[in-house]
Amino acid sequence: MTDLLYSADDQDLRDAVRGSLARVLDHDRVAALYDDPGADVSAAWRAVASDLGLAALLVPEHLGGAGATAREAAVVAEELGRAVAPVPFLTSSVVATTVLVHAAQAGSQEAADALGGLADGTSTAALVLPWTARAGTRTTYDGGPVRPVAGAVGADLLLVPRADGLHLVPAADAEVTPLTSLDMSRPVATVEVGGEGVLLADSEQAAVYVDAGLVAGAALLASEQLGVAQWCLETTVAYVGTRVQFARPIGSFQAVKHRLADLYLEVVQAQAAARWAAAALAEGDPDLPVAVATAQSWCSEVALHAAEEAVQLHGGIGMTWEHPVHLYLKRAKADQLALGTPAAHRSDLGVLVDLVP
Amino acid sequence: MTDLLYSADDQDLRDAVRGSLARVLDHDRVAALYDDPGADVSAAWRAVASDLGLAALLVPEHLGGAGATAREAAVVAEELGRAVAPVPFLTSSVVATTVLVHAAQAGSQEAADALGGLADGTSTAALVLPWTARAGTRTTYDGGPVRPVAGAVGADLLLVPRADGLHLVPAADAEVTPLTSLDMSRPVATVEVGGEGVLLADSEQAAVYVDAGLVAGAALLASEQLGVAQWCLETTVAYVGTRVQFARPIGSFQAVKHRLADLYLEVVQAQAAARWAAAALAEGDPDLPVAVATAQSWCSEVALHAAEEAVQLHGGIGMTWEHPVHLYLKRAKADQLALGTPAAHRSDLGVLVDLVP
Amino acid sequence: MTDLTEAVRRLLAEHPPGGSDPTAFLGARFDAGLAWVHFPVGLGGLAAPRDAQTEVDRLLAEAGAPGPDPANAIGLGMAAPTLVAHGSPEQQQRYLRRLFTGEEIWCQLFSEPGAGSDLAAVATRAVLDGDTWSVTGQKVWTSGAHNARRAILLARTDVDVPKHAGLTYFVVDMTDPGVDVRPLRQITGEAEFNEVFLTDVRVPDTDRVAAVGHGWRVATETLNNERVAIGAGADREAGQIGLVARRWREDPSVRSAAQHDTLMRWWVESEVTRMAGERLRQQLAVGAPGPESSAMKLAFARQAQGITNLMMELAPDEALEHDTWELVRPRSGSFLGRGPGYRYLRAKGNSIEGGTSEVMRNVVAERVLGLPADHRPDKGVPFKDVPR
Amino acid sequence: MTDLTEAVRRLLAEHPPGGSDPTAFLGARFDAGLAWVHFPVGLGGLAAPRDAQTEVDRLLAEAGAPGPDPANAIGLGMAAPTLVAHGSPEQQQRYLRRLFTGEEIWCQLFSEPGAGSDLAAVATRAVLDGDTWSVTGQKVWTSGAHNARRAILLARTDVDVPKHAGLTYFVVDMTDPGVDVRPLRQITGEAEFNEVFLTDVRVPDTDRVAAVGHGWRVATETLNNERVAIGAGADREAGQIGLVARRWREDPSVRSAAQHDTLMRWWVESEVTRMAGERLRQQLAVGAPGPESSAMKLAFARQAQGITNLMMELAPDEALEHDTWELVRPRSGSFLGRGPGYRYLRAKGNSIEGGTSEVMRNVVAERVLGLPADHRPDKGVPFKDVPR
Repeated sequence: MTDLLYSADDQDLRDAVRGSLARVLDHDRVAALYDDPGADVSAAWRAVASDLGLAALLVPEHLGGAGATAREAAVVAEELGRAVAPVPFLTSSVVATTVLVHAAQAGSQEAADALGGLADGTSTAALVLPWTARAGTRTTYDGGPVRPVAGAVGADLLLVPRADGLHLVPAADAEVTPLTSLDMSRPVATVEVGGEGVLLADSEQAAVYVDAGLVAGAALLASEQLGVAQWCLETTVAYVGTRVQFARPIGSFQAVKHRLADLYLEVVQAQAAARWAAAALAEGDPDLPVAVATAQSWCSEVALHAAEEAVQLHGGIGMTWEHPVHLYLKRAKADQLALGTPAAHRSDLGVLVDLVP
Repeated sequence: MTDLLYSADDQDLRDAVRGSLARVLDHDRVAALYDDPGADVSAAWRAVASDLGLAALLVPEHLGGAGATAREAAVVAEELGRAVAPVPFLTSSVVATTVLVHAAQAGSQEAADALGGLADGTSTAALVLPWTARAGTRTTYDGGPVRPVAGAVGADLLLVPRADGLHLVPAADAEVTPLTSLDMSRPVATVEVGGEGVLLADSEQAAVYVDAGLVAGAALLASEQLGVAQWCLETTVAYVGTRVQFARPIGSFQAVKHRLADLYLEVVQAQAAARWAAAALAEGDPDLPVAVATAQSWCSEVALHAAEEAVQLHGGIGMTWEHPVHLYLKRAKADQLALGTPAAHRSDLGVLVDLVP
Repeated sequence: MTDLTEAVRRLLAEHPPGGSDPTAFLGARFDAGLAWVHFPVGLGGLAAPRDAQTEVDRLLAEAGAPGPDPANAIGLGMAAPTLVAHGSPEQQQRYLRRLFTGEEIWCQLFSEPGAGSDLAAVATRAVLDGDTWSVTGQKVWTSGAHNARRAILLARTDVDVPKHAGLTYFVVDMTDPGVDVRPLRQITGEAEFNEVFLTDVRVPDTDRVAAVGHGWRVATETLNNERVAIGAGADREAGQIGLVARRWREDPSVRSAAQHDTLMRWWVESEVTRMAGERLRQQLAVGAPGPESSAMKLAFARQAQGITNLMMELAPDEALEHDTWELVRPRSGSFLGRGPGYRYLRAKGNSIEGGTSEVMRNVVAERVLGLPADHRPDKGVPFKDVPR
Repeated sequence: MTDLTEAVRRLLAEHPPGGSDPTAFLGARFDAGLAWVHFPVGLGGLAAPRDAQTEVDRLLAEAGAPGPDPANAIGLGMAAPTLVAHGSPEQQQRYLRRLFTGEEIWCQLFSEPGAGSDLAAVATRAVLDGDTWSVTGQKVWTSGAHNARRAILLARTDVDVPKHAGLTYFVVDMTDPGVDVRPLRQITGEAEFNEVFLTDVRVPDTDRVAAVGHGWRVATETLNNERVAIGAGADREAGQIGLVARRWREDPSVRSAAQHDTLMRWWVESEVTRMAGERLRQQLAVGAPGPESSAMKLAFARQAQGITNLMMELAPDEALEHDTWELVRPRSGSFLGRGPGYRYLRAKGNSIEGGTSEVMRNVVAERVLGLPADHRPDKGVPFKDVPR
């Protein structure tokens, strides 16, 4: 059985990401994005990508990257979820990077060149598909505006899976119109691609690479969701331990306790599922599609449940803009819909494990 | 909007049924049926059918019945559910009677004759279809053994919907083999019909009459389920109010309270749903199929949930044979499967209200 | 019913809705006793059965008559019945008509930062100074305070008795200079509610409702009225389920085989809740509102949250977008308006506002089912000695 | 691992499973330190890492070696680790080997009619008389008592201290004339459990485990061991989900489009629970069992109940029948055997036996999450003064 624990290095990595984010980001900065989508949060991405070099994690060493595995990327995703960080790690450093690594390893010099910039954090890339896409659904960009695309706002490069193959297009050759988004910490946009860019792969390869990118994204999204869920659970446990009503901390009421115990169990399961998906991705395990569909089905629901319970158990304060829990609710809901809804993943899973309707 | 309340007469009827059953039936007698399916519980049916004349409720006066409506029959069904009474009211006095009334009103003298015996409680009848059948599924008896048929054990007459029409067959001309049943208070059997009996209706009419019988059964099963749920809720509320653990009545623990509050709400909704179905049946409301599918979907789940919560909140004692709650769990589970599962009714409902997959 | 129908006909004849100023029409309706038919004659009613109102409302709506201002829901649903039950004749005369016509919008100064679920822990003090009370404290979750001319207030008049016993109920003039209303932004981005800071607000003793120390009982009745209002009957598919159902019928792209059973479960639950509400309404027609209505509020919140969630899952691309995060101050809350994301977020409040679902479950368990009380360390303890 | 593999090889060579009497083989296995490899040398172990056992068990199973008697689950999973941790050297020598070989089956005398969830409220009295204890009381839910030669017992030795402090842990000889075992019939019809009436049962002080008054701490460890045992790893689809999944694959008649998503939800939940169990096992390999395992027990019960319920709905005709209601006394419980109705009913016990799900949630909330304790009126109160 694959190792589902964290290594000592994983813990160091976690501490580094958490400490670094704490210095440059707080909830007020994230909340400000809802009123001013252009608010400057670039320090967070600089800290993650340039200072810690985490944008390079999934880029092999011979392509100028850190040659780490999905296990480490998953730890980063957890911490980014926990901080509801407005950075393009998942869209650029996981999804787009995975697509480009495949192209580069098949010999595309343009892909390799693009990865250099992605790895050192000087540029970011986005895959031009609706953010709800999932592997195996074979969507292509057929011209015209496509929405909602995540990671496109502020991206330098766009990966465009057209009918004839995968194109790498400079963002300058496309029109990217930011949309008011449910989750403004990962804003979506309408993208209309004008230029042809360069062809990285033919249509058959493109489908494989894009699916690989979507699978990697879905696998590590589970870890982001775990981070969201853990923040919500821990914050709520702390709150109910101190909030007094009826002359008792509300966390001493059994109904509150039991709900949090149930949520704890869900999070324990989510952690196992997320680690399994990350390990399967890292190891190229043939069980990867099952692990991803399972983890996405579970972790999507758990993150949302955790955020919903956090709002409810914070009572009135949880309904206010001033408390950060709403940032997590919006992220959790957007994450649930991202890269395939839980129901869609369960439907995929039915095929994978030979349980069809 | 139709009247969803109980009339003063309904209350009198309820008191009469409850009082009468209390005199002739107790939980030990019902439990005894699990060890000895032949144990004599005929006093219960005598009380209901002969003494109170309730087998005649749904038989029109001109056919020798009481000419009551489904509203009154629903009150009886509630009380029978509450007592988990081993009587063929639902199978004979509702389902079979409804089928026969349709045939008799279309002119069948044999049906009218049969109703006479049913109404005065001297005989009972059963519809020879699996007890999971529901309206619109057009099942017929095509020879050979059919199982599990409810109400057939001890029945005098069998209603057999063959391909060529509806036949009335004396039980003596069929082989009825009792099965060990999940719910021994409504045992099911394998039935193999030998004789042809008399033809009551051609195949087209038969389908209409049988569907009417199944609809009436499903409508009033909801009231039986309501009675089951109410007994479970009330018994559990009483138990947790007195059972002391940790030096407190366990009903003072908030998690227990909240679960019972949620269950109460479900029962309130079940009561409204059951009354609606009964009223719609009584009034021949065109909304009847919607009311029945809705009530069956809801009340089936509520009765089961109530029984399951009753077992759990009784703790160890709820798992013992000596406490009657298991009789209700078995009835609730069997009732959930009877006359269409909740999922099947929701599927029907999708068609009825134009919400198809 | 014939008398009422006749009264409606006469009102419409004397004040044709098309030609009347809405305020004038509503005033005439009040005077005709058709505002709340079950209220006493002279106070907007005709001492008729409570459930006759439905028919009156229907007839007036059919005739195109203007209805009362939805922004005054607190006034109409809570303040008015409280004033009728507990107000002095002078208060009733002074407030009810202008409340009904909408000339005076009302809000409710109950909840506080430290008194949410535990509403009886209200700490806002009211101190009698001659024949005038001085009120100081902080209230929160006050919907419509920015539009309101008057408020119902729950304040502490005695800290030496246990919490429930030291509360008194008042009517407050929101134009008092000691009243400071600040918008309270919600997770939807809008500010439907307010924080209200009260600093030496002057309330004449004639604006006290019921006796000193009776505030809790009066407020509880007020809240029960709110809960009944929330649980009122409606047409099939009138709520959130209708939005999803219509979309499902009209737009094949949102139909999901995997979610069909879930959709139907919510349809069933919505419908049985509607029937339970109707049954409650039929019972209320012959009795008084009781704590059973707390259970209906639970159902309403559960469904609103579950169904708005489902809607987003059925149209995920659409749900990743949002209409606006702008801080607006709506005149009244909307559960069914705007986009799916707004409805999803707004529905989260349904299990908090007007009594959390947790408190509602306690109420059902203890008051309806009669389960034994949980441990209350503040029971019988003077308010000033209770840890907060 | 090589040493262990070698030890297994040697055991199999010296005692070829085919040619050995199972008891003799298990005795040799014990002597080889392969019973519980993490136990000390001489007590059935080799002081090896706990997780090495899995590989040993696998190798032995592959070689067709007989395993310990499943009817002795209490002895193997609870009594043995407790004796190793807290028993005297003499107790360890006397009991462990015959426990492992199955020559002596063990049962657990913990729960009482008045001490279920509140296990520390045990009222069975043990009074010291010279060097022998006299034990009198009533125990319940004792699985396997009718097969058992010995029992672990929790009894009250002091009523003048609070409940947790007055308990002591003993080993009881079930052949003592004061022991009366009566079958306790369950809702499944069978009697897997018993009531055990103890009347002046004589227990030598040498059969006391740990100090007088330390019983609660020892019993809690025992229960944690039980919960870990319940949460042990398994293959994909090993539990209830496997029965439904195989049926779904093989029998088109049970496939329901409406229930497909529900089936997949349970598949996912079963699989993430398996992974969580595996992760816990990996953690335990380097640490001690903690209260986290309580959460796994919750998951196990939830799934067993939900999935057995689904199975009945998928095959309703079949589910209306039942195999038998006969009162049988099985040697050990079976969650996966017999028909769907049996499994459904038996699963109801999963959230009660070995600690109710309610108690497990309390444990998780207070011991894992650190939430404040609920009100405990008996806290610090001498047992004799606690209302019961």
